[in-house]
Order: sequence, then C-alpha cells, then structure tokens
Amino acid sequence: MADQQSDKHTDDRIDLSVDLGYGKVLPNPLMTASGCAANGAELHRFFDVSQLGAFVTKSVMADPRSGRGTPRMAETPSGMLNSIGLQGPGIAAFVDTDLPWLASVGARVLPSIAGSSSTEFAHVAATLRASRAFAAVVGVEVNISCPNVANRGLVFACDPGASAKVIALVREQLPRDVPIFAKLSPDVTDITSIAAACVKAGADGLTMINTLLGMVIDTDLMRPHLGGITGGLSGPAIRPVAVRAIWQVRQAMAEGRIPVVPIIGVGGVRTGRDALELVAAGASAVQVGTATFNDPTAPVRVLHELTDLLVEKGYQRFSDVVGAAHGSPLPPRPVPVDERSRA
Amino acid sequence: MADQQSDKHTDDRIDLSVDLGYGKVLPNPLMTASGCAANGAELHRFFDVSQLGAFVTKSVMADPRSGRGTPRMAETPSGMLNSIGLQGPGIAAFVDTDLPWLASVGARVLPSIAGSSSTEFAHVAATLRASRAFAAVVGVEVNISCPNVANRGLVFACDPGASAKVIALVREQLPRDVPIFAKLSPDVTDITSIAAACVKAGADGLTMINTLLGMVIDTDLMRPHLGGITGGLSGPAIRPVAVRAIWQVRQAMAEGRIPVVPIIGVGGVRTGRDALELVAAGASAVQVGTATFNDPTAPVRVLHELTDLLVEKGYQRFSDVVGAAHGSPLPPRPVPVDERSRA
Amino acid sequence: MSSPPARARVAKEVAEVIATRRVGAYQHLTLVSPEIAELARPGQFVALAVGDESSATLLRRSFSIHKVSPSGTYGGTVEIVVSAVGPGTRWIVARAPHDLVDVVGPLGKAFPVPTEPVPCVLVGGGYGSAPLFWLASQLRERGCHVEMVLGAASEDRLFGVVEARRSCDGVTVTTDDGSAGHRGWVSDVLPDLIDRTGAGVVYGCGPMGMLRSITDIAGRHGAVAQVAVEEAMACGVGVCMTCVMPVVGADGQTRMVRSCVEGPVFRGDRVRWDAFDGNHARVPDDAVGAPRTGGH
Amino acid sequence: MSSPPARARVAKEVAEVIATRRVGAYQHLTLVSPEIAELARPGQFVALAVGDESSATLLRRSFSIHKVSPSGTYGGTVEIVVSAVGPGTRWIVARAPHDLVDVVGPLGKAFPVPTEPVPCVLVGGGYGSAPLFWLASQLRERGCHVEMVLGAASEDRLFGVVEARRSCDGVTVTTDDGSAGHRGWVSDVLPDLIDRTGAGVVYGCGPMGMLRSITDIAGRHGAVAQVAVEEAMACGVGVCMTCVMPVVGADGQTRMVRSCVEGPVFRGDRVRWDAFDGNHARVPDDAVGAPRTGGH
Ligand SMILES: Cc1cc2nc3c(=O)[nH]c(=O)nc-3n(C[C@H](O)[C@H](O)[C@H](O)COP(=O)(O)OP(=O)(O)OC[C@H]3O[C@@H](n4cnc5c(N)ncnc54)[C@H](O)[C@@H]3O)c2cc1C
Ligand SMILES: Cc1cc2nc3c(=O)[nH]c(=O)nc-3n(C[C@H](O)[C@H](O)[C@H](O)COP(=O)(O)OP(=O)(O)OC[C@H]3O[C@@H](n4cnc5c(N)ncnc54)[C@H](O)[C@@H]3O)c2cc1C
Ligand SMILES: Cc1cc2nc3c(=O)[nH]c(=O)nc-3n(C[C@H](O)[C@H](O)[C@H](O)COP(=O)(O)O)c2cc1C
Ligand SMILES: Cc1cc2nc3c(=O)[nH]c(=O)nc-3n(C[C@H](O)[C@H](O)[C@H](O)COP(=O)(O)O)c2cc1C
Ligand code: FES
Ligand code: FES
Repeated sequence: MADQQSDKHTDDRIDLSVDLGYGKVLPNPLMTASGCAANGAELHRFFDVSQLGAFVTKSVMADPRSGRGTPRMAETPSGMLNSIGLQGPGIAAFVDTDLPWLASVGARVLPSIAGSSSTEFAHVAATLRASRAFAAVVGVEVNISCPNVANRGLVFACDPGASAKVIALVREQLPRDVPIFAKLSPDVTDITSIAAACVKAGADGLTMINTLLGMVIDTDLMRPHLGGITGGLSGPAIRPVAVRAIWQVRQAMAEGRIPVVPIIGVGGVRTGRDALELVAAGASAVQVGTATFNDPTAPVRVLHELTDLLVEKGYQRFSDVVGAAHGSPLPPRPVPVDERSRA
Repeated sequence: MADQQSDKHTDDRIDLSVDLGYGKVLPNPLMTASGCAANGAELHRFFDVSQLGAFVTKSVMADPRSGRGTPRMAETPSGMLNSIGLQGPGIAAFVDTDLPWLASVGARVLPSIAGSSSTEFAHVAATLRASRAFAAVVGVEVNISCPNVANRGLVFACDPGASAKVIALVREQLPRDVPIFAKLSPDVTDITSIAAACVKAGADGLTMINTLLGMVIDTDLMRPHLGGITGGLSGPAIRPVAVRAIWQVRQAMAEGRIPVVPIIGVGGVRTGRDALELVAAGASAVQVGTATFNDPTAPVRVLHELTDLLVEKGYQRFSDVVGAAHGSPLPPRPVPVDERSRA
Repeated sequence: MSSPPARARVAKEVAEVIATRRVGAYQHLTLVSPEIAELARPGQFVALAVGDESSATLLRRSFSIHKVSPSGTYGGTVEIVVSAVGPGTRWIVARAPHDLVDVVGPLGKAFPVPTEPVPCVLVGGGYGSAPLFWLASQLRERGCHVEMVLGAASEDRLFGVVEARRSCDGVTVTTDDGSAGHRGWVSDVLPDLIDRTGAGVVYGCGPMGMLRSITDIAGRHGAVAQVAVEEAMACGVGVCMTCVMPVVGADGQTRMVRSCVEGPVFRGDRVRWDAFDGNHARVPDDAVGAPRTGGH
Repeated sequence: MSSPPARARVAKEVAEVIATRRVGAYQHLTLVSPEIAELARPGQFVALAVGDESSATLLRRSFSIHKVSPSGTYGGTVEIVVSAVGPGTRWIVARAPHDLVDVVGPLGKAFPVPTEPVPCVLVGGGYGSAPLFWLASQLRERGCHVEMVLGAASEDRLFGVVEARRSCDGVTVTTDDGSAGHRGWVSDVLPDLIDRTGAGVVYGCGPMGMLRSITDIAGRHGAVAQVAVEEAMACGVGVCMTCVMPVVGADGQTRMVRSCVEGPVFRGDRVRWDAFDGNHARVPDDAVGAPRTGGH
C-alpha cells in the first residue's frame, strides 16, 4: 500500500520520500503523534489524512480502558500537561473499526500499541497482525513509555531490560517486513542506553520523545491540578529536549554505539522550521502532537512549510537533510540478511 | 548575621521567615538562582539585594575559568538554553572581592560552589570557609550538576555515588552550623534516589532543579546553535518539571524514604503565583533565575507578589504553606545531635 | 472513540472582529466567519486561538455560539459572549474592531429539538444564557411554548434579559443577591414553572452545579433535561481525550465520553453527577474499562 | 566579573510610544522614558521586553540609543531605530502610538570622548549609524572636526544621511550596489578619509566584519578605533554571561568579557578578532582560564 501511494502527495520540486525499512516507503516524512490525533476521523474533517506520510494512532491496549478522572489537562507556558491514562477502546475494537476506516480513506497507518506487561504488548501485536486491514500498516510504534505493573508502575522505557523484553516479544509477533519503532521517554539519565537496548532487542527504529513527567499545582485549591496528580509535559516548551535526545542517539549511531536505524522525531513541533530542527538533528520523519490542538490542520501545514523551506534552501532530496547538523554522514546502514535475500 | 537581620524586610501582615537549619533563619524565602544574578553588584542597581532572603552567587570553581565560546544562548519557547561553561573568577577572587562586597551591603549569601572533581569541591569549600567575609554565609549550595572529569564528563548529579562523595567531602570542610544544599539535576531516571544519597551523605537540604539538557539547531546554518552544542534549558517552560521533582522528593520524605530536610525550589518562577506552586509542592524557599533576564527586579517583585497572595489567602505564617498541596504534614524533622547539644 | 463519528462539517477561519461591546459583566463580540455561520446550530460552540504565533498560550478557548447571521454586509457573522476570567479570555475581550482571531467551529452536538410542539423551559446561568435565545426562536418556529429562566449572582452577570422577553413566551429572572428579579436560585422557580407550563423538555446551560439541579428537578417533574456542559478542553475537536465526563450510554453502560464531540449537550439524566466533586470527576467504578484494583 | 563595577544608575520604565515612523528599511520609534533620557550617553543602549506577561518570548531585545531629549512636552524621550529581522523586532516595529513597552536602560559603556579636539571619523553600517549623530554633536561641541561614513547594502538600508549632513563636517556614503553614493564598502573610502582629516579616533558601529576592518584600517593609519559591538544578550544587565567576547585587558591578558557591561564599546585593537568565525567566537587558547587539554 505504501508503495502504491508513494507517488501521491509528494512535491515535484523535491523528493520527500522516507524509507522506513523493508520496502516501506512513505511519500513524505510528516506524521501525527500518538494520542494527539485520535484515530483519524476527527482530523479528516480538516484535511485528508492520507496526505500525511503516515497516521499514528492513539496507543491501544488489550482491553477497553476508561483512562483517568478529570481534570486531565493543565495549560503550561508554551505547553500543556496531560494525564489521560491511555483511555481507549481496546485492540479488538481498534482492528474492527478504526484500522479499517483508516485503510478505507487510503491512510498509511503506524498503530501505536501499549501494555501493562510485556505479554499484553505481545497480545496486542498479535491481534493487530490478525486484522483484516493489516495491509494499511506501514509499521508499529511500541509505546514503552507506559507503566509496568510488574515493576511498581515504573515505566518500561526507564529500564533497558524491561524495554528490551517488550520489544523482543512484539518483534516476534509481527511479520519481519513490518518495522517496529520503540517510543522512548526522555525521563532517563541516559537515553542512548535505552535506545541501544531496544535496537539490540529488534527495534527497527526509534520514536523520540514521549512527554516529560511534570506537574501543576492549582494555587486556588492548593492541590495538584490534575486528577492523576502528575502528567506528561508536551508542546513547544519541550522541543529543545527532543532535539537533544535525537542528536545524542544519532551521535551514538555515528560512533557505532547503536546500530543505525531510522529515528522518528516528535516533541514541540509547531512549524516547518521546528520540524527541520528535528530532522537536522537526525530524525527521518517528524510527528506533530500538541500543536494539533492549537491548529487542527497543523500536521499538513507543517508538511507544506517544511517542503517550502527545503525547496528554498535548494535541497532536492529530503533524505539529504536528515542529520545534516552533524556535518558527517552516518555509516551506511547494513542491509539485514532477510532483506538482501528478498532482492 | 542572618539572625540580626531576620526582622528586617519582613512583612507585618505575615511571618515570612524560613529556617534553613542550625539557627540560620532567613527573613523571607526569596533568593536569586545561581548564575542568573552574577554576584550582586549588577542587580543592586535595580534593588537592594539585602531585601532577599538570601543571595545565591554564580557557581565558583577553584581557578579562574573562561567558560565556553559563543553563542552561549538560544531563545526557546517560554525559555532559553545557556552554555556558559561555568565562567568565573575562581574561589580566591570570589572570597577576596565578591563575598566581602555582598557582606558590605548586608546580604545573606548562599555561595554556590562547583568542581570537576570531588577534591576540587572540597578545596573550594575550604577556601570559602577561610574567607574573612564568611559570616555573611548562611549556607552553601553545592552545584553537583556539573561534569565530573573522572567519569567521562558525566555530571555528578546523575550518579548517586559520585554525588554522595562530593557532598561528604564538602560537609567535612564546612562548620557544622553552615547548612549545605545539594543542587540536583532533573536529567535523571529517579531524582529521589539522588536526593536520598545526598542527604545520607550529609546534605542539610536540597535545591531543585538545575536546567534540563537541551539543544537548538540553527536552521539557517544547519548546525547546532550553541558553541557548546548542548545547553541547559531554563525558564517558565520547565516549571512543571521543577514542581514535579519537588513534589516527588517531598513525597519520599513523607514516606520516610528520605530524611526530612528543607527543599529550595527553582525552575521557571516568574510570578508570585509560580513561586507558590513550588512552595505548595514542598519548597521552603524559592529562587528566581531566568525571569531575572526578562525583569531585573524579578526576585523582589516575586517576593512582593507572593506575600500579597499569601496574605490574601489568609495565611499568617509562610511555613504553613510549605508542602500544603500534599494535604498531610511532614513527619517532624529530627533535631541533629550537635544542634541539640548546643541548645 | 470506538466508531468513527459521522463527518460533520467544520471550518477553520481567520475572522475579523467587526463589533465588540460591553454587556454587564461580559463582552459581546461579533466575528465575520461565513463558513461557521452557515453550518452552526444552537448549542454548538467555537474555539478561539489566543495570541499570535509566538504566544505561550497554546490551547484554544471555547465559547457557545450566541447567534449567527449567515449573510450580511460583511458576510456571515458569529456572535459570542465572553466572561473574562483568566489570561485567555482577557486577551479575547481586549480585541478591538478589525483585529483578527483564529476560529474553529461549529463544534460539538447541538441541542436536540423535539419533533412535536411541546412546551419547553430554557434555563441560563450567567453567560450560559448566550446560546438559548437562538434556540428559543427555533423552538417557537416549531410551535413550542417557550419560557426562559435567567439566573446569576447579581444583575450585571445576567445576560440577555431584554432579548429573552423578545424571543420567549415568558421570562423569569433570579439573582443570588436580589439585585434583579427573584432573590434566589433558578432552582427555586423551576419546579413551578415546569408544572405550570407542562414542559416536556428543560434546556440548561450554565455552571455544573446548576445543570445537576436542573436535571434533578426536571426528572422529578416529568421533563427531560438537555444540558450543555463546560469541561476543560485542550483541542475541542475530539482528538485529545481531555474533556471527558462519565455519561451513561444507550446500552446502560457508563463511559468517559468526550464532551467536545459527543457533547457539549447531554441528556441530563445520562450524566453521572455522582462522580463530580467541584471541577474533578472520578471514573465511576462501574464505568467501561475502569481501573481495577491492582490494575491500571 | 572579579571586581564589582561602579554603580552606574539604570532605570526600568514602562514607556509610551509617542511616535513611530518608517525610515527606509527601518522603523524609528520615540519612547517617553524620562529617567533613561536623563542618564544616557552616546553608545549606550536600551533593552526592550517583547510581548506581555504571557509572551513566550522571555528575553529582551537591545537597541542603541539614537537620540535622547531629556525634557519635552511628554517628559524626556528616547529614540531607537529598529530593523525587523525576527519575531522580537517584528513585535517592536508593530507597536502603535500610545502602546506601552517595558524598557531598561541606559545600559553599557558609552563611546569615550577625547579630551583634546582631535579630528574623528564616525563609521556606521546600516542602522549602526543610529547612535553616531548624537556622538557627532558631542564631539563637535568639544571642537573636534567630525566626518561620517555611512555604508549599507542598498540605499533603503542607509540611515540618517540628511541628519549626518547636519551634524558633521563631511559625509561620505557607500552602498554595495551603488544605489547611493560610492559603490562599494566603507573600507574602500576609510583609509583616504583618515589620512585626509588626520583623524585620531575612528568610531564604528555596525556588523562585526565591518568593525574588524575599521579596526585594521585605523591601526594601519595611525588612529584608534572605538567600536560598538552586537553580541546576543540574554539579560543586557551583566548577570548572565552570555554576551561575552574575547578582549585583551590593560594587563595584556585576554578574557571573555561581558559586552553588555564592559562594552558594547571596545577599543578595536583590544578585541580578539582572530577568534571570530561568523557569529561564533572561540575562547583563544591564551585566554585567562581557557580550557586545558583534558580539562574543562
Ligand atoms: C463548550 C464550552 C462553551 C463555553 N462557552 C462559554 C461562553 O459562551 N462564554 C464564556 O465566557 N465562557 C465559555 N466557556 C468557558 C471558557 O472556555 C473559559 O472561561 C475559558 O476557557 C477560560 O480561559 P482563560 O484563559 O480565561 O482562563 P484560565 O482559567 O486561565 O484557563 C486555563 C485553562 O483552563 C481551561 N478552562 C478554564 N475555565 C474553563 C471553563 N469554564 N470551561 C472550559 N475550560 C476552562 C482553559 O480553556 C485553559 O485551558 C465555555 C467552555 C466550554 C467548554
Ligand atoms: C548592544 C546592541 C545594540 C543593538 N542595536 C540595534 C539597533 O539600534 N537597531 C536594531 O535594529 N538592532 C539592534 N541590535 C540588534 C537587535 O538586538 C537584534 O536584531 C534583535 O535582538 C533580534 O531580535 P529578533 O527577535 O527580531 O530576532 P531573532 O533572530 O529571532 O532573535 C533570536 C535571539 O537572538 C538574539 N539576536 C538575534 N540577532 C541579534 C543581534 N544582531 N544582536 C544581538 N542579539 C541578537 C535576540 O536578542 C534573541 O535573543 C542591537 C544589539 C545589541 C546587542
Ligand atoms: C493529550 C496527549 C495524549 C497523548 N497520548 C499518547 C499515547 O497514547 N501514546 C504515546 O505514545 N504518546 C502519547 N502522547 C505523547 C505524544 O505522542 C508526543 O510524544 C508528545 O506529546 C510530544 O510531542 P508534542 O510536543 O508534539 O505534543 C500524548 C500526548 C498528549 C499531549
Ligand atoms: C545563564 C544561566 C547560568 C546558570 N548558571 C548556573 C550556575 O553557575 N550554577 C548553578 O547551579 N545553576 C546555574 N544555572 C541554573 C539556574 O540556577 C536554575 O537552576 C535554572 O536556570 C532553573 O531556574 P529558572 O528557570 O528560574 O532559570 C544557570 C542558569 C542560567 C539560565
Ligand atoms: S477537547 Fe480534545 S477530545 Fe475533547
Ligand atoms: S547579556 Fe547578560 S551578562 Fe551580558
């Protein structure tokens, strides 16, 4: 599906295509961010969601979940906190309704999956694979920035071992030619060690970053503002942290400390210039999250702004800009054995 | 000195005094943040620096340091990045010139000290103690959020062992009745474990938080904007992270996981309401950093705004507001043996 | 969230403010917004961006549509009534004529209108009355007898008393301090009014506490309550899941539903008022997917 | 940083914009700012806050003081000339008369004025000429012969040609594209001018590259260069250490000094131009406290 569509929604001034690996080529690098775009129908009222490189859905778990009580959000300077608590319909409803709808409008889908245990992740991945609309899936994002019940609610992404276990189990459940992306949390001492653990466990790429843990006090009521007490900080406020995380991991790849895989950048992107920052730091694709709440057309607007900016700068291929701020190019990406054998 | 002054610059509507321990009582909880107020003379043109609860100086190391090349700053949404590289005159010049000047205008001083090794920290502390103006010192802030040359430049505050070693050595160099505050970095997986290590090693209090590691790409030049590549993110953008860090550590104290010590809150405070957020989360004092660049009178303005807000809410003692958002009060702070013996 | 909603049309427009005037404690703004004016129905709302591109305020602010004029000298207009309570609303009320604001709408579900010409009572608390005059006209066009109750803390916080007299068959005013109309709450006068008019539907818009009591009273007096709620909304368009409330569905099960797309108008008896405590709403234990002990 | 500087007076004022007009590519603003007008001297600058309390733009923007009128109908005024290059300056040029802006100043050190009446050449690049007319008047009051060179990319980016003719003994104009005056750079005309006038001091304000070449030329032709630099400044008042440049002190040692308090005017031959590369400045290896190999 991705291949059939890769000539649509590109720009004749520049080659915007993005190779996620295993022949999954996206027509352009722009994506929604998980949890900031629901599952497509709402934004499709503002723009054709198939115009995006890929549509990333809200993280889905095994069963339906109510999420947390309210208030679930607090506005902060140039950002916001959320504590949704992964509300969702459960994977069965997702594959029955949401995924087929996205397929029906021609979207390339990067479903985001979550779990409270590594076996829940595996179950969700297996159910996804069995979906009749699985052909629309260009990759799977594994949201390991969620609490691990087996480890006192410590998020998987804070621990290399727990992260690796989830990734390895999910990798087993999905066909080899469907790339999986580990979505990392910035709330760690060394993000490169988590990135390395994920890639070694079978992640074909990395998505960075999830929200930062934050908190707002309601000074009228003198108690935590959010029903869930702490929440995830997102929006332009955190962009410098996202750029740094992408830069560090890309640097570690250049130094051979992490195998070279594509990075999907996310965090604080509001304009084409912001997206370019993440790309120049090393991201092969860019997701727009919180900015969508300010402007429901943001993901496509950012795509157009980024395209214009690159054309203005004289680039002919988007791929030439990826990691450009590092100066030196990355070592060539080794072609995996099973990919070579298919050629 | 602190005691003599504690009745000055208070407010007759409310008791704003703050007890840092060992009889060091400040007339109010407002402070400058290290590195955001130089060493006093510059801000003294805008307001009398002795009006503040304490004046926190720029982190000083053993020798004079040039700091990093430029650009050293980048503006970010509701914040900024800096990479100064701890430029400073060295501890000898500090005790000769800066500290006596602060003493001469009646300021209560919380010198911030730094080092590239634990022995450098100890040397700086020893030189400070020998200063003829040491009586103006109401406590010492130990900036462990700086790179440890012995450990590939990993910052001390990212490692509980390295942090504890610095704190223990500094503690030895200073008189027992001068409280020391460990200044923590938020760039860690679990800030409570670093806090616990510091308190166990002898820290009499904690300052939270230092800047977040961030980065900006100059999209015109397509290279990192800062001369130092990465920099520290500060300003209102990071306030939710500061509130969360303070909350978590205070919570750990309430649960008995960390001995009860005062917390100095810092991060993104621009108004009295912002300061109250940090206080309600658990801070006994508040520092104003980046907001000073927007408004050189910010530290005193915030003091007045906070005072008015508390009076309006009907508080009679500032100390009643500390940690108020937790609902339950903290367990009583055990009186250290040598303090009891002095009584 | 499970089944993609029907694709109702919605527009994003940069609207010129062509009029702004003080009305008691509120500011009444008229925006040139032809697409939204064309599409909107009473009970729906618009979401306005605050500040320009460099604003630190990222989230939109929501306002009930007070009135639309689908065509006019300037093209279609949309009117809103704003109470300045915080930085966002203060910015909005400070807009001068010819300033531009970024508007998304119409959002949410409109008030359902009865197919039969049943008597109706419309209850507005403070600026909550804003969307009701337009609703009143539509109801009367369908032959309904329409009475309105306007309540507020004090006279300056009442909105639209004159307009109410023009658009309804009867108007009752209450203020907490007695500065206008009956001294007291709308709930003091509502029971008699329902009984007297034989109202089949009570429409309400205002603070949550008032909506809850309208629901109780309507239920006890044999009427259906349709209430327009206000929950903090990050996106207003259904993508963020922040604006949820516990609401009982047609299947009898409670779910945390998005008030921006499945509301803001709900049947009052479907809302789980028992879960609310001030501006906090718990997830009821019997809600679909509610956290289990030891679970999430 | 080692020795606390003398306590020069500085004010923070909320200033009304009383006039704003387009001048070529620039905007010329007049602010009512009596305290700053009273204290300022040529070469000093002011720092303006951008946006209101809820602005995402935290840092002030710096502008040379073009002119002050210590008293007048409105009280003392301060004038600045602004080139809109980014969000901050765009916000400032968009201010209308009667809008308020928050101003801190006067900041930094002024141009040192010779005690003897020596001939001087003043060189301004683009809006860099803004502070020079005021300086020219002061120099002429002291009996100096004053010539000015104004250079820019094109005619619309020249500032103050008419004012220059009024306030100086001679004016030379250069533009890169030849749209006004000599086609070329100020460095093309400067050597002759120094020689012809026997200038003892060359004052410069403009882009760094220009200041460097002014310094070189002045040195070769026996004059002292006094240049006003522009470094990115977070605070403008000496507390953040972001605005540093490598400058040689009286003791012959290079230090990273704050251009906001020890500058913006420096003796050109004291600036370590060799350390600059575009907008980046390295710490020279021989600077006091420079990083050692294996060290910080
Ligand atoms: C469907 C709907 C219709 C509304 N209609 C009107 C109307 O017609 N007239 C009117 O004056 N107001 C109306 N409101 C309330 C209005 O949106 C809030 O008063 C406004 O968002 C407050 O923003 P602020 O920045 O001034 O206040 P702040 O308190 O500083 O806002 C902080 C954050 O909380 C949110 N918030 C605060 N109060 C409310 C609230 N009552 N409801 C929802 N979010 C809130 C804000 O959107 C913002 O994200 C409506 C709200 C909703 C959801
Ligand atoms: C002492 C001094 C005097 C100045 N005098 C004038 C003047 O008279 N007229 C005038 O038009 N401009 C002057 N400038 C430059 C002016 O301050 C910058 O153009 C302005 O800060 C750019 O802000 P921005 O938001 O529009 O641009 P952006 O590029 O978006 O600014 C981003 C950040 O970089 C900083 N920055 C960008 N360019 C410069 C620069 N050239 N110098 C310093 N900081 C910069 C900004 O302050 C801001 O923090 C002066 C600068 C200094 C330091
Ligand atoms: C309301 C909200 C809900 C989110 N839900 C999810 C989620 O379900 N899964 C996930 O991986 N990330 C989730 N995120 C994180 C975003 O996908 C993104 O990583 C983060 O917000 C940073 O990007 P931004 O600054 O562009 O929003 C959510 C963010 C927000 C604001
Ligand atoms: C320019 C700058 C320099 C700083 N230098 C130091 C320093 O020397 N020592 C230190 O402990 N913290 C330093 N900090 C961190 C601040 O003290 C403070 O912890 C941080 O900026 C968060 O507070 P804020 O958001 O109020 O600025 C510096 C911050 C800035 C912006
Ligand atoms: S406000 Fe975002 S889903 Fe309702
Ligand atoms: S700009 Fe802050 S020290 Fe110069």
